[in-house]
Amino acid sequence: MSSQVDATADEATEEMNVVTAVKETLRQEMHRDEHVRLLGYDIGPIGGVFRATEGLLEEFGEERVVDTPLSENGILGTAVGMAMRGDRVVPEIQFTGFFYPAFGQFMYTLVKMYERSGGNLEVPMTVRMPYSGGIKSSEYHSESTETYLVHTPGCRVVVPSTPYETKGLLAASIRNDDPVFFLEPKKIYRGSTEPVPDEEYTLPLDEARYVRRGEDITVYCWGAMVRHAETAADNVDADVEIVDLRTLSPLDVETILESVKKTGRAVVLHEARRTLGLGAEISALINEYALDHLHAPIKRATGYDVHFPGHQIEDDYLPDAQRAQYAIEAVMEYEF
Amino acid sequence: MSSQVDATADEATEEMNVVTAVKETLRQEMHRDEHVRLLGYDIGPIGGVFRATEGLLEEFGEERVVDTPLSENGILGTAVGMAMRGDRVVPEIQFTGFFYPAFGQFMYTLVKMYERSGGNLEVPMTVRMPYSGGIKSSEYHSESTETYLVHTPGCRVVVPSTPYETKGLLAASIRNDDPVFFLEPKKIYRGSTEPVPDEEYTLPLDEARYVRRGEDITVYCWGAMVRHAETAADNVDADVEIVDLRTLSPLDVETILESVKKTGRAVVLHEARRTLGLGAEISALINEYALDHLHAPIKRATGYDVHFPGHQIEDDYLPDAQRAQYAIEAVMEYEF
Amino acid sequence: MAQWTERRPSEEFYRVLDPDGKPVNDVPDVDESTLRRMYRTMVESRLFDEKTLAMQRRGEVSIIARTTGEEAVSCGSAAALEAGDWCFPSYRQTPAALYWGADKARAVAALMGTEPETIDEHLPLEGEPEVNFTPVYVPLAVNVTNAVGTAMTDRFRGTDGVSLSYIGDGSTSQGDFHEALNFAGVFEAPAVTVCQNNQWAISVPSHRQTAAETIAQKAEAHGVPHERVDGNDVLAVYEASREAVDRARRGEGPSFIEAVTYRMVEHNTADEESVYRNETEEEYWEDKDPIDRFEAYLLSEGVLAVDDLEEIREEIREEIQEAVDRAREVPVSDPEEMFEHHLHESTWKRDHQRAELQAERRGENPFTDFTGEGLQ
Amino acid sequence: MAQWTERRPSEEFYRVLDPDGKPVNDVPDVDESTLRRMYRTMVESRLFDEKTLAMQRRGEVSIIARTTGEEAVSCGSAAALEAGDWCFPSYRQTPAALYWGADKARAVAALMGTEPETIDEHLPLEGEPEVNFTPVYVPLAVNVTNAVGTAMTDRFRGTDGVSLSYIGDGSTSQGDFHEALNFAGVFEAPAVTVCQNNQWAISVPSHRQTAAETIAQKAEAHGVPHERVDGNDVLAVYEASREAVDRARRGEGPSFIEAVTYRMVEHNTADEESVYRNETEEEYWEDKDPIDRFEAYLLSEGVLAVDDLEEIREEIREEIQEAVDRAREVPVSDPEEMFEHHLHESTWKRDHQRAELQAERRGENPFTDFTGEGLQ
Ligand SMILES: Cc1ncc(C[n+]2csc(CCOP(=O)(O)OP(=O)(O)O)c2C)c(N)n1
Ligand SMILES: Cc1ncc(C[n+]2csc(CCOP(=O)(O)OP(=O)(O)O)c2C)c(N)n1
Ligand SMILES: [Mg+2]
Ligand SMILES: [Mg+2]
Repeated sequence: MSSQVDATADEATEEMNVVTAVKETLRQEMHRDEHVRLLGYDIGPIGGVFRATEGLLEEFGEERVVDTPLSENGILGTAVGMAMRGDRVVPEIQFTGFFYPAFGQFMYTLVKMYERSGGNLEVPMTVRMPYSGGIKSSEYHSESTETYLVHTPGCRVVVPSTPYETKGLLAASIRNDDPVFFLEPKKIYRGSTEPVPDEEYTLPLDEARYVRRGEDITVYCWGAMVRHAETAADNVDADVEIVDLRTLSPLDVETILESVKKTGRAVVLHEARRTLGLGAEISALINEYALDHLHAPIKRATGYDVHFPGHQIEDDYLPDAQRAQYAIEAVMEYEF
Repeated sequence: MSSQVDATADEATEEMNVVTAVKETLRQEMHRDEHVRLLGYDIGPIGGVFRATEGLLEEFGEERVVDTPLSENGILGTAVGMAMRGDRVVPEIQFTGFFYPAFGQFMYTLVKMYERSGGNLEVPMTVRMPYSGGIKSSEYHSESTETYLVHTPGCRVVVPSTPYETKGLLAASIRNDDPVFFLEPKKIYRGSTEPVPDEEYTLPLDEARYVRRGEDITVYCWGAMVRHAETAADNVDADVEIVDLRTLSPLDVETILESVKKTGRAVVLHEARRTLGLGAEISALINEYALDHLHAPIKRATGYDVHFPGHQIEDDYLPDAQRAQYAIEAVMEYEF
Repeated sequence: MAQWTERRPSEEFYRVLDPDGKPVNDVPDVDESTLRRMYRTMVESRLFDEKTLAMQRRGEVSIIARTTGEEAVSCGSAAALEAGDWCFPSYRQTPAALYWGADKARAVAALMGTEPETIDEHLPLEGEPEVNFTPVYVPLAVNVTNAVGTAMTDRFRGTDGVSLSYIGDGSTSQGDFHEALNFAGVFEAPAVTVCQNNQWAISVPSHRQTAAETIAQKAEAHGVPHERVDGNDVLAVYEASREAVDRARRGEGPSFIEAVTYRMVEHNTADEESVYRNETEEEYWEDKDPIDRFEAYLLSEGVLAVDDLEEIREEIREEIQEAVDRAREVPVSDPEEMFEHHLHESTWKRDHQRAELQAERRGENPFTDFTGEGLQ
Repeated sequence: MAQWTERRPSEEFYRVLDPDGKPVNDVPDVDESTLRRMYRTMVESRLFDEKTLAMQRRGEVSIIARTTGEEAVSCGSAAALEAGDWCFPSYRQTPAALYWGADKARAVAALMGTEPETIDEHLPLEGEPEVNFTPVYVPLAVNVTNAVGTAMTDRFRGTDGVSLSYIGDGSTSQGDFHEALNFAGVFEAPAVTVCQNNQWAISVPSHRQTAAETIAQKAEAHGVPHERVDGNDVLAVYEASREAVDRARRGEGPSFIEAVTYRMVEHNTADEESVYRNETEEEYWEDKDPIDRFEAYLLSEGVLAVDDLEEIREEIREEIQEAVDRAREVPVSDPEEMFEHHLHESTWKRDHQRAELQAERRGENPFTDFTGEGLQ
């Protein structure tokens, strides 16, 4: 089951972009719970390379906003210790592409301690990582690395697609007792704003969101791809349903199946490479549990199976509204 | 296209198990090419914890069989340098579960140097890793970690399923100019033997192998799962085709599609966790390119989405002939 | 390049008792009951190893890694902790856990491959543990980083807890170790790291792990105070650890201790040490057995009498046997426990896969759900 | 915990020239043409930074990280190499490449985001490079490990090549750095590692990276000889590097050099350094500019005349302009190049995905293959 949550009209709101929503949510959560502690390099005086923690060092002091040495594995490994000790740690990894040196602590302790200890030690943690492409930066600054996380049990993976979603999902992640990877699509950090309630609120961490309802075909997407799905939906001659997965792990399989059983056609849209990108899992699930509802093959409109290219040709790698539209049209036109 | 290669009857052969085939192939390749250099901890005097390099230190000396300090990342990172310098390096990672600390060098240099240098620097390398479960060992000694590798461009992933295959695939891997991960299923290291030609030979690194032909249903599998597929095929009331993928990356998509287009039904059998296990990709590919040949959903008979459990209940985690048989029967019985 | 040929570690280290148990330095001020507790712990660990080795030979437990010959290191250092502190063992620190009263039955059950949930259910922990022990870490070196993390939190909170972690000589070649010590140094974390340098990492000798003269000096890289002690002298280990722990508790930051000892036996029961090391080396170390040494000292001081020795051993043997009996009564783990404690709430996939496993165990086909609505 | 408040690195280091260019130690024996080549390289790097910064401001290149103020480090060390050696730069070693005659047009094209294949096609390398330069490494510290690897091969083969790699002060907090130095020590690899300690890692000051007094002492952990030099004194860097390189070439193993310098400018063009550091600090270092210092020395020695200075700059400016012009003529990369150089042979997926991209670029639907037989 899944639900569309809206800011109701009479609430006090503020116009925000995604990066401001991150910062304001961190501030709110740090006021709410003194055990929330931020960790990462460059998160102090400059407030992170994207300014998502700007001002928090001054406000909370350097015991709460901990600027660390340059070691992703050290950050994750000490964060696990802090969480075991009762902190709610929010480490930042500067870019998803710099997560790899931390893979040891990720696999051995972060996702494992709770299980290994038979539930006796908890690791509440929200690892924030600026995620995905579109900002024409250099190598390792544009990757979508969710497969490495989603294939691994013991953690949640969350991707917001709007400022409103950002606040509710980030607050929920910080309050959640599991390790959560909170992937922030850089492309939409500053692109557009929307009114975000001043009040605290949380959104569920296991429910996809219907961005729009439709009868003919489902587009599964998340993060910065959602707006491309919307543009494509506007431009095609079909009644498109758009599902924003929001939580890549655990997957909201119920909503995934519910939608495609109704529409009978599906496209997955993601920036990650295609082979074993999350589109593969969605396609396989539909095959397993909804095959006889399917009127056409599922197409994956994704990045290609290559290293993320240089910025001159980045736009040729990245899926966009046009690529989404092609996939929708191809699937719509298919006849058995 | 794919081919069944057989040892012809008039060749000189020796009865070998998988681990002996590994050792003899290493020896043969080291004699053939002085640039082949082995690297890893405990590979010297004891010849590795599985004795796969036994005797090679004595035979080739410690410049060719390099026993290293205890650092997987150091092993992979120095191996990349050696390969850049013209060596054909064969690093050993003691168990797939200990690969994670090396993820930085894996992503940043091993799979990337050839592309990053525009093809000017090559990294010919065969990373040997004892792989998968079934030997009732402790944590991190039983994992099937191919998803992390297969999702990553710039390397090949190979899994042998018999002693004969081991020799041909390992020789081909060492001679190949790309980085290759050679995953050795521990469960079948010593279980059974077969005659292996004394002569040098190689097998292709991008062709699946038909283990047996059948008309009703295809089982895709590799490594230690192949023999379970065979037992299941013997026990069900259906004409089963078994495809041993051999090379998990790049996938032999042609053979995958060719088989299912004929049989119309498919099961994937693997030890790795199901979510984003390789079964997801195979299912998605079939959905994309062979959907109207399909008479039933594709089922994934796999490990569960959990950390590999303790050895008391390992057998409940691991797929076996019985689980394969259930999957085959469920898919055979399905009617639209 | 360093060879496999024998090389003995330098004896430039701090020592209280010589190998015959004679004091060569000031003896630290430790009360008699603590001395007896240390001695008892070391013997208990040794006998526990003997027992579980026998069980391994009978196939009752899968693989074990003995602490034999290295008991003084984690016994002496863990004894320096106080209630409320944290301890992060790897697989060769049985004495640390025993010193703080670990339930041996739970330890045996774990070696038998029982899932932690089953152990918790059938051999529940009694009361709150005085010192917080993490589960034994199998992956090397990563525990040190976690321990620096708990220490950082203590530092940030201004509380006075101390975190102690252990690492083998081989494992100091891992980047994790350095990253952890670097964080500890920068944040002046109350973290004490003890390297149990037993001269070998499986088949690789300590002098092939590093070109540094000592493991202790590795801490120079991080501005962390370090000390090198005779790891077969429980009093030397205790004294160095006590100083380090006290300093940490006073807010004076981390320390690193190299305790020089020897793995008197195989790496683990899958290993064959005779292939890569020789008997003269083993004999050299046999004379330095940490239990013999401490026993000699305690006898000479009158803390123990000769008659006590066999009595203590007998008592421990009975305790161990009782623990083994209790462990044997724990039923084999329920396979469904593999699904436990991944996330705090259940998920669609978990429910469906658990149902698959249940069906399979009932002898029913687990793959008949083609709608996602669950098995019928 | 260390604060952000200003702290100056200790001046306990080896120095040949004081900040005014006066010798305070024996001047190494370097011929005049080499001295001029070093000087020219440093100026060239500085002017190259200026030019590409201007291009960045116009949006012609995406992000750049300048070497301004740090030229002496990689210039002086790379000058110690010889033909056939290997060099592993990170992104702040423009002088090393320029010293060995790197084609500036290729460098500009790379900054413009051109794929390496396009650069190779339109600005092919002329002749074999004397020193083997790897591509610039963006991920930190991993180049050091690769360099130790090439050095190990040289050691095992008994050849006399040397591998030189660079690392920033911040990056010495990464485990890779320690793992690499440890391997270098154990295998006595002919690997020279230079830490370009410019006091900052983006916004984090060097004294918050580590509690060690110096970065040089980190090598103690690995038994690797180390030296700390004034990194704004190209002759000091050269001399220390020369010694290290010669020792390596003679089979005497690795070395580590900390060169103390200062990032006189922003981290990169996305950074705003005024937020986290102050002007007094910047002024302190302005007086220590490595080019001014060396220039003063060369003028006083008569190696250069005042009249030469502007002439050299003019000549370099022209060269740079010409390089930029050549780079601008390189066409935008063909998008299909993203599929190049992943594996040595093509694959089913590569062929199919390349066809998809081609279709998309022709304005055709790339998703119409439902059989796997390719787009029609
Ligand atoms: C990350 C990792 N790599 C490899 C292993 C396999 N392994 C287990 S023990 C061991 C040797 C450890 O040597 P040392 O650190 O000296 O500890 P000791 O066994 O001597 O106590 C190895 C390589 C592991 N457990 N974890
Ligand atoms: C593994 C990795 N983590 C993070 C980054 C992002 N990053 C780029 S430069 C930099 C600071 C490096 O500082 P330092 O090593 O002192 O070198 P400097 O920039 O001062 O030359 C960071 C964090 C990266 N490139 N690679
Ligand atoms: Mg050891
Ligand atoms: Mg720096």
